[in-house]
Amino acid sequence: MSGTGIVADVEALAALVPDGTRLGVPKDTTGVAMALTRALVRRGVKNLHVVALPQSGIQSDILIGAGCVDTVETAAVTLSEHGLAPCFIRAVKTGAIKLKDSTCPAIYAGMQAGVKGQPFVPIRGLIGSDLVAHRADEYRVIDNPLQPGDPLVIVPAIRPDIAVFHAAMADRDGNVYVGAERDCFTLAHAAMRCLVTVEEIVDDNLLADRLRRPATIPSIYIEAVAEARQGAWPLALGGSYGPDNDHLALYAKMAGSPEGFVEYVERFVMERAAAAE
Amino acid sequence: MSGTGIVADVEALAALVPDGTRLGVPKDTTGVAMALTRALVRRGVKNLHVVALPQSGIQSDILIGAGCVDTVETAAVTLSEHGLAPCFIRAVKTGAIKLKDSTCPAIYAGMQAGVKGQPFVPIRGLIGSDLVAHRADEYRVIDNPLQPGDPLVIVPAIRPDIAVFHAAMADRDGNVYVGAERDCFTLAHAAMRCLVTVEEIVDDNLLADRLRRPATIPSIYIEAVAEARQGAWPLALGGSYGPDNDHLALYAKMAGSPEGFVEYVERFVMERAAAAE
Amino acid sequence: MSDDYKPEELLVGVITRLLAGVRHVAVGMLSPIPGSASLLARELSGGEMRVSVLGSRKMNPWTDGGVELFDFAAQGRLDAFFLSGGQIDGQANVNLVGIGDYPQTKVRWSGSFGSAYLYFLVPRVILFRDEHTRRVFVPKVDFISAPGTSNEGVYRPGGPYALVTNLCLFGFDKERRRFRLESVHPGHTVEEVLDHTGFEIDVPEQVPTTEAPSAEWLTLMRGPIAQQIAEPYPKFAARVFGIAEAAA
Amino acid sequence: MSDDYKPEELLVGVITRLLAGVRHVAVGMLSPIPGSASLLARELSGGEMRVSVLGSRKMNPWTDGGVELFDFAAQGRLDAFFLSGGQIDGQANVNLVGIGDYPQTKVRWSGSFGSAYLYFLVPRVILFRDEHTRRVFVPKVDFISAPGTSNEGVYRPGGPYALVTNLCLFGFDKERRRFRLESVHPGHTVEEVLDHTGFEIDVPEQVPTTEAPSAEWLTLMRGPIAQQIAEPYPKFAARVFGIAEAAA
Repeated sequence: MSGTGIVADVEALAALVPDGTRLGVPKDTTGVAMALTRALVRRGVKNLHVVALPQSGIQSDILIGAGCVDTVETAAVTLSEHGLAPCFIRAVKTGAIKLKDSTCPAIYAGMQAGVKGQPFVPIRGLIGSDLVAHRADEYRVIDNPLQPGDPLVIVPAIRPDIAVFHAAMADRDGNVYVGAERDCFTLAHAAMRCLVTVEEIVDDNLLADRLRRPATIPSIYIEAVAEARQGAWPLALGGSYGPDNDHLALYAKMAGSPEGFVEYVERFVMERAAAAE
Repeated sequence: MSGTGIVADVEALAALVPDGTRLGVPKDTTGVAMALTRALVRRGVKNLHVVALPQSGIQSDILIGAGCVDTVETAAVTLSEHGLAPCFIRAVKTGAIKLKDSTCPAIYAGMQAGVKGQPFVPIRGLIGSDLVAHRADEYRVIDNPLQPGDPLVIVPAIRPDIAVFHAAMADRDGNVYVGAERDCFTLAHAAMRCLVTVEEIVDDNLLADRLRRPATIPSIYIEAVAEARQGAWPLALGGSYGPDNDHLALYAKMAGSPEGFVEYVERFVMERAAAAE
Repeated sequence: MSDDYKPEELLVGVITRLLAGVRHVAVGMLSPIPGSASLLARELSGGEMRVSVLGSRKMNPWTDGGVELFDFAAQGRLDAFFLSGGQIDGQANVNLVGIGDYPQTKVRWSGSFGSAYLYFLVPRVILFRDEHTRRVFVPKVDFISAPGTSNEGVYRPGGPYALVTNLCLFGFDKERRRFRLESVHPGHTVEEVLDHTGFEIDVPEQVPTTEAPSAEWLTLMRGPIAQQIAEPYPKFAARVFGIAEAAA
Repeated sequence: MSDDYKPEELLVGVITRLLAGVRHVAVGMLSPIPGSASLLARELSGGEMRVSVLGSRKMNPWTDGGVELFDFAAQGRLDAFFLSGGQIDGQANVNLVGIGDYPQTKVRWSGSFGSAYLYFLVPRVILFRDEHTRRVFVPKVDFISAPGTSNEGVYRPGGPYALVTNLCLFGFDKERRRFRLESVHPGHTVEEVLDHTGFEIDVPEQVPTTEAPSAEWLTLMRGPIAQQIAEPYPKFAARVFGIAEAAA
């Protein structure tokens, strides 16, 4: 890697995501790269293995509905106050996607183990849950070596091939300011590669900014950055803008039927040129 | 716990540290509570088990020299550019303290496991090191349950009884801004109790400050805070002041002999009234 | 006691009583009733109780990412939390995944969220479901997101403490692994509860009527609590407590 | 080649050559010579190589606490690092703890720092010690802070790559678990190396003289590199490269 690239737009970022990528994404409130997600649909990416930290919403639902997804690894897929995720639900019922159902703390712990380069992590809870029964090849119950008679679940480390998220700003060296969204650190550190969209690319070095430095992911983890104004829309970007609840309600309604979803994609994904993103 | 207390001074904080405490402390550059350390010597605390994240300097050396320490758990004790830590070295040679020698990443991993409430953590490296041989009751080599034939060291979780550090500011609710010193998060989260000194207590709520919030430890982890101007002296406080190298050199010289150390304590620890701290 | 209260206000009162003595309670997403109860309990504690409300801007102390709440719970710092379930059975097993054979369930919900962890680690997990039907309260859940009980030897400081529904309040007996009917809400009967519950429960000879919220509590709910809960839940605050959405 | 250089400049040149092709090198505390070499290697890479210098304000990308460097290394992102030792033996075992029976050693040093981890995980660990004596280079270390080699099956992408001293450059043969004399610095001899080394080494028939830094490299060292290294190491930059301390 020879320094972080600042690329032209989300189409250029989307071109860096191969089919079959294990894609790490954040929860709805953390800064979801929605503009990039639409570009991925436009580019027609296939067979994504989406791993959500720790859950996902409209992002996964659109990718699933558009046929981009092979596997979903998550604690939940939900449109939250706008209801269940319609494409996800349909895909589960038809068996169109593989499920790796999990629980938030197991995904966090697994990804933190990935950050640390350790092979697995022992965690409390989970014993007796069907989440463990259905992932018995990964989630093993072992006896605590330090205290025999104390069963524990171990969770394998998670290192996504690529993490994608949206943040407030990056500088020209590729350092990315994420503010209070600490989960972006976990994603960027855990993933093999990291692609980021930002509201704004600034001229000053963020690591030299005493107040912003503690919430800045250094460029050593970032492969490429693209500017994408309102790049989390219709979701929120903490500290910048809230969710577009009218649009999310519209999505929930339209995606409620396969035909409605096709129309949604036509209107809000395909016709949105890169320039508009 | 009924909210964080703002106490009068470092003597009041020192009174909250019982003899025999397993005391978590940060490395020299992270914000060492030196004023509180002097107050602990004045209060005559005994049998401390110091656990350093991941190493320590003049703080541990003074506590050891003053007879406050029973056990040192650390990757190193050093005065860095000012040389070896004289009281530590003497105490090792006379067997006056118990040693739990470790390596930086094992202490970090152990304390992060403590943060997560997990009993242990598997880490890479260490196999064949005498650090493991001499702590065989704690550092065990196990076979990776997910991939037999892959030996791994497991490190028990570390949860200090009390963590102490010095930071730039706290607000009246007891939220503590630590800037770039992320190790303070690990200490505060891992410890059962946390006592903090700060340069300044501010009126505005730090969690409501968009720029400072990401680097603020919420009061739910903080038992008590005291204002202590120049509270890290003679060490540095990142973003506020550098180390007093002349004084550190003086310490290294005086502490080089037991008599010199006694004189140092008299002049720079005992005679420094709480008001002066 | 007041006769003039909404069903939601009764439930807020029930849950508030279950939180007595708690140091820190956390409220998950989409939980305005548990949220209001937690805020009322804090008010009654003189501010000693800590309340964190996921989804709130102001009542959210976390600064270390989404994992922090789970770590906090695993360390034993969190005393109370709320769970719900698409299905809940008589052993307090919770199903948040779906109905039918996994993975291709014929009904699918969002997923298990943090249930499989917090149910083990938080001493007072309060189950809350305001649809008391045999569709929800089943003999055996189709998928165990989080088990209600564990075998001996499993580290489990936490578990089910109570189940609050629109009809009644259950306690949970960990030894017997069964729910016990504690009280039936005003206007409802034991028979109604039995009719709508798909699993066996313990019913004492005398089942009290659930205590209605006092006038004092209602005043607090409709005053400071309504103002506070309106920040994360403006629509709920407007509908139940009648305060203008703009007040948030 | 220039005849007019300081011993430190020779060592900087030697280490710079060892860093060819590295993506990211990290420099520990109190390491001005490895630091200067890393910065020169970056300069020669056209800025492609990343260099992080512990103790530097400006050349320090880390924002996630002291653990970040170790995590970064464990993930395989760090290609080169430097270690030293109070004792180093012929199997490249490193002792940073002390001399005599542990724990009550008769000589005690600071401690093992990150050695027991990074030595396993960083592909090119460059051992650097500018006191080439039998006191340092012993047959067997009294305490293994970090072992030079591991048994088969142990996860170990990293390990000793070279040992640089004030007299010579050693390579390390992982199969044979022995150091091999690569070159002897100008003004020194193979006999001198053997006299001052307490462990057995492989000595080829022809041992070249260590290449002196070129005039071009010396110009870079005394120019941009001196300016950069003066930030964390003002005294070193002043003494070796002759730039004013204030320049930092």
